[in-house]
Amino acid sequence: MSIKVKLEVFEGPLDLLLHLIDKNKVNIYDIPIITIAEQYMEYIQGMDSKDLDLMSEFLVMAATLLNIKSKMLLPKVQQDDTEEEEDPRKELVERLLEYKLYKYMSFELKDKQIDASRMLFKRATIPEEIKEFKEEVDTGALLSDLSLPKLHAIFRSVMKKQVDKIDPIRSKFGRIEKEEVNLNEKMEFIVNYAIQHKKFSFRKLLERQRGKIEVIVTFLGVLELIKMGTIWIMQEEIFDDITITYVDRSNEIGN
Amino acid sequence: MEIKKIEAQVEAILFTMGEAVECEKLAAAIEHDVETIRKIIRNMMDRYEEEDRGIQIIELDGAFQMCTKADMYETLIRIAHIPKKHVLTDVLLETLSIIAYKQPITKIEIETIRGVKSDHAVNKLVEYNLVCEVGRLSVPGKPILFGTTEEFLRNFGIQSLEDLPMVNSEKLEDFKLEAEEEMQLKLDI
Amino acid sequence: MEIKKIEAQVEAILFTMGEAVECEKLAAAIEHDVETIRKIIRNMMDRYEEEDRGIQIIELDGAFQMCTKADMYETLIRIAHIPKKHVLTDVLLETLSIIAYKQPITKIEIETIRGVKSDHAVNKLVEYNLVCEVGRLSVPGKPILFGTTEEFLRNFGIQSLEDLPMVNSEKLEDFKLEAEEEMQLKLDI
Repeated sequence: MSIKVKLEVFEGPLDLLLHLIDKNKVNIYDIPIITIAEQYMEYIQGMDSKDLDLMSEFLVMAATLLNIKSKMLLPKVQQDDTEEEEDPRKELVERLLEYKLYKYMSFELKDKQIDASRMLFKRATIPEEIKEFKEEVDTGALLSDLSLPKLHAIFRSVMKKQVDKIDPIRSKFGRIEKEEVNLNEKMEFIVNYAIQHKKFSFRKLLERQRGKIEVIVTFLGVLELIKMGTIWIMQEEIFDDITITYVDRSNEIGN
Repeated sequence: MEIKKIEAQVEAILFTMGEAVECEKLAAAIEHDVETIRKIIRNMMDRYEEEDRGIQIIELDGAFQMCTKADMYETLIRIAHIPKKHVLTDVLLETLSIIAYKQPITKIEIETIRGVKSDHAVNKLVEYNLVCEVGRLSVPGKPILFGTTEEFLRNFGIQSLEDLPMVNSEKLEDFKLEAEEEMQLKLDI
Repeated sequence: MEIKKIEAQVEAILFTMGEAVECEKLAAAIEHDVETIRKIIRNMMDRYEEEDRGIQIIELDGAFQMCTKADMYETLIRIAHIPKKHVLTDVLLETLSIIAYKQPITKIEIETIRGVKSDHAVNKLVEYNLVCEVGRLSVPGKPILFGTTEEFLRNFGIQSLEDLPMVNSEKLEDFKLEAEEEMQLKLDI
């Protein structure tokens, strides 16, 4: 006996099993495991097996079903001791029951949600006077636990943490803000260079710079001058040299 | 007289804040003890309920919030902007009900019950602020424990977790007994 | 009876909207004529006024709005400001100590030392009037230079920044050596 299972989407193997049990009108506590297992296999053969994750979960259940089936087919060994033989379906039934319970509760919740959605709330409307009310911060109270030695200790521990964190390579890079090269001076230099050359290569400009820091500051200067509209730049291709052109404003402004 | 004044303060606070306000905060603002305030508010809740009012006060996990009564909905949709509620698919509802009833619970436990991976469902519920991390299980890997939020209570009109629709445990026990009996019968054949 | 129901609807609408609602709109939502609604609301206004309530209905240019009564302000201020207990957290202390010893200092420099974004901490210290803007650095972007306030000095009973406990001199020597090495390195590039 096989029942055509419409290719519905089931949330998981338990969902599918419950569906089959329901469809066959059989008792969940006495599942005709052979029939159900067959139908289950039939269903998963029709499944879109592209979703491997989901598929594997269905397959695990298939293996469980086959395992139960084989256990049930084995002739029962009459045991002498009092130990009762356990129904191989027991664990599965428990899982199905638990799953069914939560599924049922989820419908109860759904009803609750529909009822609750009919109650409307209100956003906060705090009057301006209250919103703008700023409590005086009592600095004294704020600092009451803080003493100068404590503040000092905190500072020391912060600095120590920083020293511990220093990267042996990066730390040798130096810091831009301490640099002797002055950005304004560098910008002045670039402007003069630009007035002289009108149109020139960015690479050439950089080649005139001594050291990394100067290169960086020159680059910053170029960016700043572009922003100010003193120069404009053009690059044909990515990674190509950049051509810088001086924008002569002396005529428009009329000095 | 004194009580009237406290009630007025409660009303003003709940109206202004719009959100759920903890009883402790209310008490601190009104400068009165928490238990008295709680009693007064519960009294107000009853009165709002009995009187033909358009608004009511609800309790959410020890906090109080003012909202409209459900039967005002028809009138309100004609004028108010009704915030879009997230539509919960069956998958999400199923996952949510497992979390609600078994909290605190790990993702693995949820997946064991559902029989499928539940990352997506749990993430969506967290995104909708219906579920949140409530701690970590102290086993290797420290898996996250999930529980429901205040938003969940509000969304489902539930005062506290004790007010969740009952899992009919008696019924469940009956089922189990029945099943066992049946099995017993089978084995006896 | 009918009037009671309309009053409830008015209450629900004014509550949900929180802003002024024109009488015409109210009437349309309640599906009643404007004049009756206006009369009913004015009647409600009187009642809200007489009763010891925390909220009231006000009329603004033919529109109605629900709001708190003015004498509730003190209570509301208390509730609105309860969560703002001012405390100097560890993060704030750390940031304050850096500013105190390295002033004038930019936010970027603070962040370099702390290794994390410090906007919030700096803003809080400014709000607490412990730190203020003392100038701008003349580099692109003109970043703000922060320093400590007079209030800060006053609270520690110190005259000037020179009275801050020194970073111990041995350590300072180390720093100096380090700095010189760095300079040397730079010149070598």
